[in-house]
Amino acid sequence: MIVTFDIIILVFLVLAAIIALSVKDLLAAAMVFGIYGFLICLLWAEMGAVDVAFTEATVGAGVSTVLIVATVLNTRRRSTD
Amino acid sequence: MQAFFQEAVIPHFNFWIYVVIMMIGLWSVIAKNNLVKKLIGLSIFQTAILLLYVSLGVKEDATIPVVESGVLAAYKETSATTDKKAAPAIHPDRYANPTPHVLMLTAIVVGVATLGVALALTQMIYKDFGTLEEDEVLQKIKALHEDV
Amino acid sequence: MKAKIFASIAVVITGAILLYAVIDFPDFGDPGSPPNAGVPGGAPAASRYYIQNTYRDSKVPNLVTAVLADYRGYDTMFETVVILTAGISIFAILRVVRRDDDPSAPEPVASDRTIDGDHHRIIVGITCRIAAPLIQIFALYVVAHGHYSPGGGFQGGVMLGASFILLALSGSLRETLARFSERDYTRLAFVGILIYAGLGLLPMWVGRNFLDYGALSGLFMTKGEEMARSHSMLGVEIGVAITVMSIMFAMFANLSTRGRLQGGL
Amino acid sequence: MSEHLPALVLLAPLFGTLVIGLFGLRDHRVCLPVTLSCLAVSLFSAIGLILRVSSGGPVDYFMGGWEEPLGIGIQLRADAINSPLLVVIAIVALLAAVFTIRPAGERDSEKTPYFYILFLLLSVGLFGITITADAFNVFVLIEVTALSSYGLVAIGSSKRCKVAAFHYLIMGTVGASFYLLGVGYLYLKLGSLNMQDIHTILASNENLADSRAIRTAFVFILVGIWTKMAFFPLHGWLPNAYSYSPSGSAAILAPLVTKVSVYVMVRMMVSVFGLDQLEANVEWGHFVVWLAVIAIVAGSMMALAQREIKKMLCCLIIAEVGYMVGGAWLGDPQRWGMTGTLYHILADALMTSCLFLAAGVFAKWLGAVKLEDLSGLFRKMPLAATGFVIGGLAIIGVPPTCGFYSKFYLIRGGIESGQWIYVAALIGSSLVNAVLFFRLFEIAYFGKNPVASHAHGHGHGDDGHDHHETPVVRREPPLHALLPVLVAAALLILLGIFNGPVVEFIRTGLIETATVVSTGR
Repeated sequence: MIVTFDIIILVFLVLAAIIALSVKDLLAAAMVFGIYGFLICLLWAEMGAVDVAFTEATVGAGVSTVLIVATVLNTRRRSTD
Repeated sequence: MQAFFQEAVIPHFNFWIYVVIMMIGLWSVIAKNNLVKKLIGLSIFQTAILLLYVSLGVKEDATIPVVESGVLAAYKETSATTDKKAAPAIHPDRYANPTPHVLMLTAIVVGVATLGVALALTQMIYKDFGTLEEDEVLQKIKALHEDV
Repeated sequence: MKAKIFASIAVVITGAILLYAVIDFPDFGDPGSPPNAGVPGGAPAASRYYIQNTYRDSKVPNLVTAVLADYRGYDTMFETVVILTAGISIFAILRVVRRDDDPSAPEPVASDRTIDGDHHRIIVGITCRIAAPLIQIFALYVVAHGHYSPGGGFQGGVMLGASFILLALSGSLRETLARFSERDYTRLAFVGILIYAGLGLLPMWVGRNFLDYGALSGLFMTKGEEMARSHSMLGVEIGVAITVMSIMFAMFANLSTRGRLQGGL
Repeated sequence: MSEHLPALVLLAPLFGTLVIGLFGLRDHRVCLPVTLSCLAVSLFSAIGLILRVSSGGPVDYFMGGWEEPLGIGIQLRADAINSPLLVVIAIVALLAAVFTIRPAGERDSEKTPYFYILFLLLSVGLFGITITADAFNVFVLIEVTALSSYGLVAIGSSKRCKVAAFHYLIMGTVGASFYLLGVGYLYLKLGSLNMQDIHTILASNENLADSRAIRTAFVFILVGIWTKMAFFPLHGWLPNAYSYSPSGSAAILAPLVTKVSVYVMVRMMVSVFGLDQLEANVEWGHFVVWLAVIAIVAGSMMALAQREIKKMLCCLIIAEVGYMVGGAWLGDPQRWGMTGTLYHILADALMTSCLFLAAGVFAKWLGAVKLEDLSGLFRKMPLAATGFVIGGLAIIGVPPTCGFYSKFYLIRGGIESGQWIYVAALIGSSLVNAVLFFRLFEIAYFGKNPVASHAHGHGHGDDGHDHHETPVVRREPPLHALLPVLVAAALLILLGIFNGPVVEFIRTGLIETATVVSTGR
């Protein structure tokens, strides 16, 4: 556990969450959500939770993003909010 | 003010941020109109809870919860001489707490399962109503109701 | 607008309650906090028991794997069941089956893309075809080596599923389905749970509790109960990996084609 | 084998899903027999558990044999509070399964095996929630239940059921996450997840129980569970989800999911936080009873406004949840309120089952969706109508049905604790129910227009299969649809007649649990 690293990732995490929820292009939102997943994976690794980090890297940053992208491509890309 | 920061914010920094992330997620679940946006918010909401749990298992100066081979060798030596129930040689503060990690593995998997089902529902709603915006879906349902 | 005001009120109230409690939390990184050490004056926390005794009980150095598959194996079984439930729910919601006597069913898509003959995709497609087996081998390593290093059934299973997803994304879904068909993955999803629950059921024959792997030393021909636990954990992780792999690919296949399993992204 | 009964209750349906998954997808004829036999095994195990509990006290079962020290493994525990509920879950699931038998000649759907798999997974989840003694395990099983119920709601072909399922999913996930958050707060203060262990620690440290984190934990667990049980301000998902789902799904979802959530709340109050602890904070109890009163009034008012049978029944569920939450929080020293709640969980599960099964029968064989569609019901289906009437009388609270006795115990608790407003709400709601159902009975008995099966649906999946406008005098549904209704009605009367022993069993067990736990095992 390294506190500086911890704080930096946490700040980026909040930023990524806000961006993912505020962009109007859903494909971009899905991508930023992938970034969010990857950042949180880094955070787990930094906190010593390696198994959780591994799972988050495969599930959170990988499969979840792919599923959202699949849905967005099959529906509509623009959103009003 | 500085005392407050010293006592309440700095040692609990992770816990403050987890509340912030959780509230961002919760706000978008309720307020966002687009169904996919709602689901992204829901996922962020769930990861905030993971952040709480994993932060609980952190110990200062501890390593990852995998026992190293050197420690294992020492452990074998002590346990060979004494009986099985004797005090173990592995120091508990040396490793991060594994319990929250196990719980959160479960929660991550539950999260992706929920997301998958929700996306399937979103696609069906789009197929039936031709839109992903919640207010438009509700309007069309109302129209459907009045037709009958 | 109404939703936004309501959301803001709800968030402010919830956030206030949460922040009200944060002050009461143990310090971040404190080894003596209740989850890490137990309540002062009380019995030591379960996590302390895990760290000290896992190796004695099951000869598994990775504490997370041991707790996941053995001490709290019942949770993990239902976690796998959650994945299965999600997969089945997606089939139930989304899957469109074409029946010959049903005129409303969708027509089969005539132009199903393959990577051959599509110049834009050929480099990506071939590269991913080469990469997929390597990913799968690494995933098998992750499953098998979960006792000694980070990893295990979930991670390995998701990676195995991801290798098929990669094939379907870069090449065509039809070719991937020819290798890993709908019938296969639905069956395998249940086989995985069957391995897990069946392995848990075996100890009940000799009068031990469900999931008490120590009773399986006869089956695995090990000397003590510890190694029997270790081997059973591997079996259980393999079951988890099979289910997770199947359902992850099934989710992608259904979501990317709106349940038709034709065309793809 | 008898020591494995707690595990057997939920392993039987789990292995049933595997059998259906491996063989039933090919051959759909496998599904129903497997479902019925697995649920029968569960039923017998649950009855065996009741017998063991009544002879030898609570039955513990440690998964994986991890018994010592307490809290390292996962514990199952059957006691007087949950073993009757296990039996009722098995019975209701069995009745719903019998109801789903496909009538001869009806087209088989490709999704039939998926329906039965989800059905069995739902019952696995419900059994698991009921019997477990681990706070985190409850979360995992809540998610099993939730995901299978989203599938069951959305499996129909109507457009609206998808939207209803989506809202249900959002609310359900937020609720489950709040529950998880609450468990996290408990864990960070107490370092344990085992309910018994948590309670021992809480009872031994007095200042711990008053700390901010524990209070917040309690609040979040309650709010999460309330969302799951559709307690009044959080009820938004329920009416649409249950009324637009197919009848077979509604017959198991509506009676069980909310009741099991109420049980979780009771379990949290009795075995985790402890009744003594809660009684020390009387103002919380008063506050929740007020909320419950609002829920009862709101549920009854909404029920009055509904024009559709299923919607009306859903609103009644919301009012009934209000009864149970209020009863659990009355806090009278003799525990009549809590006993009444536990008895009412059983009674209400059977009542709702009876009414939803009957509504399913009417929707399927009469095409009746709105209240007026029931006109001439007694001439068309006298037997099914009798079952419906008994269900209605139970929900009004007419002796000798169990509805009367459960209200009797709840009112007794209300009087002993001096919560007059709760008593008034209960009686008022009974009057509203009486108005509602006697209006229905009037339509059904004296209705002028016996031919009412024409354009009615909003795209409902399973109604309106026959549109014969022939004025048939009597057209009972087939036996497999009629039988569950009548069995449920008979059970309502039986449970009412034998209320004495049941209540005695629950109450002694409850008082034992509350005292044994608070003195530290």
